[in-house]
Amino acid sequence: MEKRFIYADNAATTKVSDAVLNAMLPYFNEQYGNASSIYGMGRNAKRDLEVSREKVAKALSCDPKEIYFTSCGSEADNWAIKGVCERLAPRGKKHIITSVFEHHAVLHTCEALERQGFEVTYISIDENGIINLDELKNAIREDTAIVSIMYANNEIGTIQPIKEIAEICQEHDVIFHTDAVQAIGSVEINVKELGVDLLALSGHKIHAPKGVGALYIRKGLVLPNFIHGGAQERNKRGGTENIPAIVGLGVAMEEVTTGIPQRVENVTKLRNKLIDGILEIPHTRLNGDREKRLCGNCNISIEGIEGESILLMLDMYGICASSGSACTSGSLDPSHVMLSLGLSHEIAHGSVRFSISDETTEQDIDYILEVMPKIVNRLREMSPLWEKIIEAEG
Amino acid sequence: MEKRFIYADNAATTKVSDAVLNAMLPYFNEQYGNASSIYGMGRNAKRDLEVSREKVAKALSCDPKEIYFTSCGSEADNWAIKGVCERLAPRGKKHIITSVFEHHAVLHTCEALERQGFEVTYISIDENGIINLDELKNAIREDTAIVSIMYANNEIGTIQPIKEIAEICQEHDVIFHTDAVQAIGSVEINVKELGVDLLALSGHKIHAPKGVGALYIRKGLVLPNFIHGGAQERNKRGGTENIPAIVGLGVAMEEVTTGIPQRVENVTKLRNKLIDGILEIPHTRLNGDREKRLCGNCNISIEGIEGESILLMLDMYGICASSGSACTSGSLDPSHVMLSLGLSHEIAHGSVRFSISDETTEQDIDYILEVMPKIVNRLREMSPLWEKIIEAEG
Amino acid sequence: MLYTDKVLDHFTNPRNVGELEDADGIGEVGNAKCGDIMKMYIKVKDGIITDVRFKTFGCGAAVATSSIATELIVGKSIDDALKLSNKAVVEALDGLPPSKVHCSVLAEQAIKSAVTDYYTRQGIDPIPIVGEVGDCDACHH
Amino acid sequence: MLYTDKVLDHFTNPRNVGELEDADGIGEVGNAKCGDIMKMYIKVKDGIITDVRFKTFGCGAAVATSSIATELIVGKSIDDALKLSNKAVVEALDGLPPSKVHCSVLAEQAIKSAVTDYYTRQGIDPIPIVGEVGDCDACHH
Ligand SMILES: Cc1ncc(COP(=O)(O)O)c(C=O)c1O
Ligand SMILES: Cc1ncc(COP(=O)(O)O)c(C=O)c1O
Repeated sequence: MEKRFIYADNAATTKVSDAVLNAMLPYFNEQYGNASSIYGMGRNAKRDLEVSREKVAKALSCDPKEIYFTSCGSEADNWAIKGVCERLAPRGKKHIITSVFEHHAVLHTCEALERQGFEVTYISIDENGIINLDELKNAIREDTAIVSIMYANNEIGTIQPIKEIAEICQEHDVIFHTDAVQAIGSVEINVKELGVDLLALSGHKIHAPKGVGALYIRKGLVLPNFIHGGAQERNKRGGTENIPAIVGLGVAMEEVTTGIPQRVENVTKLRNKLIDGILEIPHTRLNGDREKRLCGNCNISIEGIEGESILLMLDMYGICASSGSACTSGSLDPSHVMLSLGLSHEIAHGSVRFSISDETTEQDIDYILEVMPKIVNRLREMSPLWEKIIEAEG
Repeated sequence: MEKRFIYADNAATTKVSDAVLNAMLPYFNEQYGNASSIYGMGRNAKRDLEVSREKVAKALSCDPKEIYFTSCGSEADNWAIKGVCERLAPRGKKHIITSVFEHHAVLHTCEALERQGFEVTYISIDENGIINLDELKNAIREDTAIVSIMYANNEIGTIQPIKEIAEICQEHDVIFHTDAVQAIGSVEINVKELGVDLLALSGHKIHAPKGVGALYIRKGLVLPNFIHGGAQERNKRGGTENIPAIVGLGVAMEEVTTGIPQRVENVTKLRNKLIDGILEIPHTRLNGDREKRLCGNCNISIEGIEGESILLMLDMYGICASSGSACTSGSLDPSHVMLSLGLSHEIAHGSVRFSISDETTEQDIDYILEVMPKIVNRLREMSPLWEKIIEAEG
Repeated sequence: MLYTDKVLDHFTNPRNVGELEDADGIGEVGNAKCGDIMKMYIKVKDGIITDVRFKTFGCGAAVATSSIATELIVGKSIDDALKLSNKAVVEALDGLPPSKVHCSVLAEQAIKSAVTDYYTRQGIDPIPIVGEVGDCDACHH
Repeated sequence: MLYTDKVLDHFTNPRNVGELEDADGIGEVGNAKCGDIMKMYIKVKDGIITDVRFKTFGCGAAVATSSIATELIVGKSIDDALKLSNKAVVEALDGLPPSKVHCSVLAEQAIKSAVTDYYTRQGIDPIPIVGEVGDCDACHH
């Protein structure tokens, strides 16, 4: 077996595509003007900035004036939630609804607001990783300022009923924010049809560079600024515009929102082969609903062994994968997402996530499927936990 | 006269240097791993992230653990000031001291805090654009949470007595933040000798890319997070690390803090030639102290004509310059910096800023000096205001 | 801030710039504080504006709106010139950035101001015809 | 999270992995909840640890610390083995990320646990010699 390099961690970050990189390059040292400058090079930067805004808007079916560029998905989430709360708190609205398995950009923001006197209700998910709609309905109160529910989960890839949630929020006249960082490019999104008020996205998950994101703010909704400063972004977000990255984001949004159905079909086929192949290993389980799931996501728990060891072994075989959110590695606890599914700690510890892209080939999948049983066997052989599991089975 | 292209707006933004760009490039589509990932590509990203942090720390003579990467100078300013205020408000410290001529990233942050119940004292500057130290001393109160004074002004380039300010703040046990976005590379900075608690910097002003900055937070000072999210930046700043930009910032910090005395001498010589040459045009004045001034800054008011027209004319000759802060163009009022110098509105409207770099040549200066009188004459000829000035002279 | 090619053209090559020694009416609006002053000279024969010149202190849009305004009224009757709206000026320039629309108002006012001066010199009360000539709102500091 | 080459080497090629059928002492520390379980087998002759094996469920650092710990105690006297501190384990691996230091504590405890079992089997009260064997603090959920 020849060693290959397979990047199967696209939910953590992605490779910048050739088209994106080529679009960006001139802005570093040729067209490097400040978009607020009056001379030709500045005017060109401004023009290209606005072209990119149009591309992002088109990809979401909204008005360019509803798109604000940020430095990342986390900033967009922070701005959306803190902004709405700051705005509505004086009217007595100090209640937030979110879900137990949000990304930390949302969860830690909510916790920070809790420390400032806001109350937060965390909606649970069912064993398939789908939000509990009745629980949401019951949680809405007179003083609810915002509902923030992610479009698709970053670890288990489950896609949430965003349109239904938006309808519930509209009925109750509550603002609805969705973290769509993982959903962009895998789901067709029309913010108007969806009825969301705020939507966050991030460049580096869709083959644009790291360090750029965007927040959709529905026309009519006025948020206080989050990063105060110059008159950039129509006075709403200070900081010299990051033109290369923003241009890259525009190109990427165009790329990944074109031909979604076909891409989803192709990637799903490969992904299913991967899931089925790994599930042939005994004592494994798929985490998250199999159907309502991002096409690239395969998250499986493997009993008796621990996730990080699996990743290090996969790395030896040239395979990049993840266990729990990449952002939270380094912590001792298994990921909050795994636990919120109702998994026991030991099973949560043994999860591995492959997130493939449309660049992944059938050979890549075959290679992973060849490697995985070897790794699992080797780790199980040295695992005292596995010993116990087998003993218990008798 | 042959038309040339001369970029003399380095205070607005800079060209990414070759060394910086070359250092960045591999991270877009070769070493694109998430620095939180466990596999080799992620570990390499993490390693290079920390190498960059060491470079930035070395350039400021501090510990790498005191450096936090941000998305821009504005974010660093926002974090520093809002962070200190959030932390100290519960202890009754709800007073902020800053100066009248700060960048909007500081001023608008202070104004936002004013709306939240903080009180802000704005220290004035003298006619040379230097902060009034006695006024500062007198302004400090029992409930002062933070003093924020910029290291060097972005429009008139005046360098402030930061060490003296830090001493005053230490005497009174008040936290001192300095916005050093414009000073990096033109002034040798040792944060420990200076005695500042917080210092903000931005990549795109020093030939690193747009979209990256850093905040120095003195060891022992604990700020609440500003962008909540993952465990990045030792749990202090969420968002997937922007490795290419951060690597670029490290290289740039190394480049621009090496050989400062020689570079300052060379650039100052050219800059002085530019100042003297333009001042030969009658009815002009230099804005800001001539000595305590960034080596690349030449800000001159030209009576009877308006800044934007000058810039458009300069652009026709291939010269990029600025009038007031690039960030605030698009507003009707002359810049707050010009007015804070005590200039009348009409003289403030007629200011032009050239900010040169060590790539600027003597020929560039000669060209600007050849072009400027033509532009001034042409605009004065069509200016009813100039007519009046001449009449008044008799 | 995005200027159209038309704006840049009128800024770079302003039409009818200068003074008219024997003007029949001279108007001036704006002020230095606000950053824009427009001075307009008209020559009138049989109710027709036969010649026009301007001098402007101000930004690119101020120069361009002055320039196009002179083009739009030369050869026109005073009545037609008075009908020139700032909107027409903006349209003739293929648009102006929102923050610069006030310059087009200033150009409209400059014409009215010159016509006012013309009527006053003729001993005719201009108010019933031209109305009060103000500055643009943005300039009311 | 940065593992040293030494850690990666011991993870990739763990030394003394497996069981000892005829072990004189077997210790187990940690728990699945915390994500790390170490099981250590020792063979003892004349107060010297003549052979040692381990089985570990856990992260890379858990495997590597187990592996290096077995190397550090094999051929040593029980007394010396008991002196092995988690610090020595970390040093032998050229360092561990801060969040993984608890694994080295676990390795230290695993040895103590095996020795405790050995003394118990010998009918000797282990407490005065080994002390109480706990888990690492990080694991006290
Ligand atoms: C003095 C000063 N502070 C802060 C900033 C803001 O930096 P950035 O554009 O990186 O947010 C700038 C530049 O725009 C500046 O000149
Ligand atoms: C669902 C989700 N939200 C938010 C983020 C944060 O995005 P960024 O890294 O751009 O801040 C991520 C990725 O890390 C994510 O997966």
